[in-house]
Amino acid sequence: MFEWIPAYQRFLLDVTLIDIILVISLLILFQCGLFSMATAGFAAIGGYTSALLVTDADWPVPLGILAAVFVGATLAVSFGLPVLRLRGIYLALGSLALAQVIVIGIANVGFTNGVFGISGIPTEVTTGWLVAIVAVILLVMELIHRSHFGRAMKAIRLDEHTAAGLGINVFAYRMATFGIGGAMAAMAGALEAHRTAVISPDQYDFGLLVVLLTYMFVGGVEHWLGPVLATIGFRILNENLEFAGTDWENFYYGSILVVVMLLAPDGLTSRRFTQRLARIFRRRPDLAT
Amino acid sequence: MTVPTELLQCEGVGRRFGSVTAVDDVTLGVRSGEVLGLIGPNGAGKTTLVNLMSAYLSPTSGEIKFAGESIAGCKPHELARRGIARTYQNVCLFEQSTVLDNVLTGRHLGFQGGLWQLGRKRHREEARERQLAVELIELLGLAEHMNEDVSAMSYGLRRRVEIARALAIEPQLLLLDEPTAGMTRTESDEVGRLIGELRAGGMTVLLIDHNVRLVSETCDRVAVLDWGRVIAIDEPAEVWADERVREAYLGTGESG
Amino acid sequence: MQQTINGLASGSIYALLGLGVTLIWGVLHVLTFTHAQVLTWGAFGSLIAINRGYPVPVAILVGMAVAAGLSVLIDSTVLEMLRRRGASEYAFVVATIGLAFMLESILRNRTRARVEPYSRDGFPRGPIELLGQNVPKLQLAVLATSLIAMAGLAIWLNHTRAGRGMKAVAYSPETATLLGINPRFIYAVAYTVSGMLAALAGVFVAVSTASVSYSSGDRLLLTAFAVIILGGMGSVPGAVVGGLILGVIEVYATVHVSSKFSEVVAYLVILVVLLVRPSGLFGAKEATRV
Amino acid sequence: MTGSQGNAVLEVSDLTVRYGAAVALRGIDLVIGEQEAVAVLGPNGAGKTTLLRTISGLLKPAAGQIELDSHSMVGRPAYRIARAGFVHAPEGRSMIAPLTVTENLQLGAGRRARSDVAAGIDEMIELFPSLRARMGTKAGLLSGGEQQMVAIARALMAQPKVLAIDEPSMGLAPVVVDAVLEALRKVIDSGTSLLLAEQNARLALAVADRAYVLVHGEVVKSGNSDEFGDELIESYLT
Repeated sequence: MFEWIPAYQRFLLDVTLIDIILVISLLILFQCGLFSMATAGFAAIGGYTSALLVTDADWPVPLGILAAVFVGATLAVSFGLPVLRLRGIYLALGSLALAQVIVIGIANVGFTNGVFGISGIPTEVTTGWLVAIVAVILLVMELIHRSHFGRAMKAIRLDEHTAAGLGINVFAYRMATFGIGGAMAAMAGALEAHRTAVISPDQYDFGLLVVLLTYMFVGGVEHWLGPVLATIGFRILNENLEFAGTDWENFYYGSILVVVMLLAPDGLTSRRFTQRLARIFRRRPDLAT
Repeated sequence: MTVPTELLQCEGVGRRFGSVTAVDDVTLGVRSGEVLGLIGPNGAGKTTLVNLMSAYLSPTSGEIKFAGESIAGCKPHELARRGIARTYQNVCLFEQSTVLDNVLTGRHLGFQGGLWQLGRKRHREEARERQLAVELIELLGLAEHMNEDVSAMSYGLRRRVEIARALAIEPQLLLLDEPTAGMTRTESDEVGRLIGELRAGGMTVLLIDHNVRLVSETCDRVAVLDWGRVIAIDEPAEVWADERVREAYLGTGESG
Repeated sequence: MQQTINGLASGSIYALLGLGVTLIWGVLHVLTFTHAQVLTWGAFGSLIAINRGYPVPVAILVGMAVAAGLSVLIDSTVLEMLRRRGASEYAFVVATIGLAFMLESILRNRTRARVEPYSRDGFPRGPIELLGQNVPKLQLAVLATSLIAMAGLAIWLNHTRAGRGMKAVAYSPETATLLGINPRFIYAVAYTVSGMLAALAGVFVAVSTASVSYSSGDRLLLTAFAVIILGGMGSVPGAVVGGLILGVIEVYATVHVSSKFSEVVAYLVILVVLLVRPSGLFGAKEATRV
Repeated sequence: MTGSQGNAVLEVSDLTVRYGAAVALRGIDLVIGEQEAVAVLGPNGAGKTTLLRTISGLLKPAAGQIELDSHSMVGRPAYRIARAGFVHAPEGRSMIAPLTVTENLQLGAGRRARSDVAAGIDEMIELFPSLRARMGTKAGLLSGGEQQMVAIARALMAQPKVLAIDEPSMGLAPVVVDAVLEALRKVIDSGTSLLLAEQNARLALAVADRAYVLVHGEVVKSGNSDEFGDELIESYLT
């Protein structure tokens, strides 16, 4: 379906689509007021679950991915019970500790082949799959956004105590989103494993999380469109920084983050920023006349 | 005369924070259909009592019953579902959202449909809830502010939005924590009239307020709290005449 | 005994790191992702001074000055602009991540990504006998210096005018302003102290490994975060105890379980502590409204 | 109006403050003389707090002049205005809760010498004897009345030229209010000028020499306290 795209561009598209799934898994939690840093851990769980099942137990790839989703959701819910007692920055750092335990654990046990990772994973995941999956996810995100579920999540994010006073079951919402977030991260991990054929623990390190966080916050957390656009934008940007062949790649990347935060502290799609932009553009014609 | 049934009962309710006793052995009933005033100096434990009644806090002693059933172990959202709505002393609105969004969020319990309910059915449900929210907004005289951002609104308007949102859950019992603080005289008179209308419609209301005139005019009975204890509960005129109330709360009458 | 001292020595480095991060969190409610870079820059500052032949104490002071200056520069430019815009704490997270990228990139280019040797000349060397054990003097020196720095910080925070001002600004910048305290000055002081502590840690890390590179600090940022969750965000004694515990745990886990698992054990301990005490060992319970 | 322009400690002229498009204060003129107590009265939302916050530098005026001892304060950061002698005890008493009463008072003392601070604290204990037993207590654990006393004492530690207090009676039992008013009278006698923002007009007029009535951000009436009869108070302030 997407074979007409040149191989390298298709590779970039695939990477971007998987990043989008990861970012959305982070965003859905954040929309419920949960700043969780466990995403990389769940992605690793998903990648290894599917990779091991498919390579060692000869499961078909789709089944392996489904198993990854199931394991991700189950683990997220069972970790969620204790971890969701934490609040704010403690939740962020506690979930980070959780992710570290998972990833370092994988790097140090036998059946995962330790730090060397797994190679020779069947690669059946095509661009078509990824596009379909991302489309479904974004559709669901939009449905949530437009329904009373989205309103309830926003209420929880803005003020969980008041939300509870209006009959919103804060705990149930948070458990559900934690589970969904875990499942999505695990799915992204599995898809990635079946795209590259090789996985190793170090690809799920802190760096991955940092990148995802910047996509989310630069895009803005009010609507899924912001983080999605930011993910695409940063991918294009990264490509061009690389082609510039500069050692200063990270410097430019970092300065873009700083500048964006100074211009739009709540992200590029936040109301505060778009309203400011609107004012600027409305003023333009006045100047011309 | 029949004994009025009590919708909410506090039996020997106490709440300590460390070594501080905020509410001490309070026995108090809110009768069905009445407007009960709760007054007392700041720090007397009024807000703590409301927090206990809405399950934000659990009592360290005693029991609270709503409609005859204990609320022990109840979460705030369950209590909202059972019919208790409240406003907050320091106005807790969802900031950077419109008036309509705030009130619609209060309609959360009214929605039945799942995420997959699509098309006309979903549209109809959304439209129905929106209509209810709009009616409440009009009732509170906020129609012209419907799509304004609450963060930019005045204190008095924000208080009214909060009341509309509390009414949106269609409660049996409404707990109002200082609803007229920060309002002008005309505005608080309007709130008084609204409480009267709600009462006429069968709603039970617990009203905390410092405005003695409002409390006198709108409340069937008044309870006075001092140092966490109920020192008087009776009809307004009787309560104002009580010597202990004059001493603990009214003082020399200057603060009217 | 030997292991405990090893653990305490590396733990005291962690504590120095954690103190810097916890101080900034306590006063500004900002989680500084630049901290590891500040540490590395401080270490390089001292390296340059050592290579030019300055005595070790002077070199350490140079490193501290570099780190403090860098921290204050970050605060008074980018962070001050964010504060003026009323940015959320997440904007600070992203901005400090961006700054960390920039700082690392600069160092990487200046050093051409090489690992530089860090001379141990002038630092205490050889073992000393203590309670029948041979203990490296360097470790004792690290431990002693760190403890002195921490004690100094504790006394300064609790018994001086500046310390009170810092607590006042941390609690309510507006009230502090109305009492004639300049919050921007207090922020600068907090960043100066935090940077100095980071540089001290950076020098110790460099001496212990006899090398320093642009990525020396990378792993340590996570360690610093681990220390402050363990001890409780914003708590000074928490950072000290958290750092020392983490150091000792890592050493014991390496010796008694396996070196591979030492990091996992440390994070597991953090998770367990958080589950028992959701705001760390010394953390104040997060204020809940209502 | 008293024509004490010559020895005015604080002089505010034609002050206008905006929040976005909304005008919060419009053309305010206000004078406080030496040892004078002035009340700013008005219903909630009339702009009393905005006025205090603007004079103390927390808000920037859109137009107008603020002079303290004939020095312009407009554009100065808030901490400098506090050091210059206009000390503002904000609404809600704003204790630094984790610090003790003594430490709160020391904070207020700013750059006074150590021995001088100790003497100042003794004076405050004399002014508010009920604080004596509470000096080592964390300020957050005090009762509302005690906190109000600490807030006033803390502001006085800076030896201000003008002490501005926002709603000192808010939420306090009348008995406690009496003690606070008594202390404020002593403060005036000791030579400090007072600027009092109060909703409760009768209380404020019991201390103040003169008063300004603020409605919707404008001064609608000003004069000596004895000119404010019951009817006048009724018409503007309930």
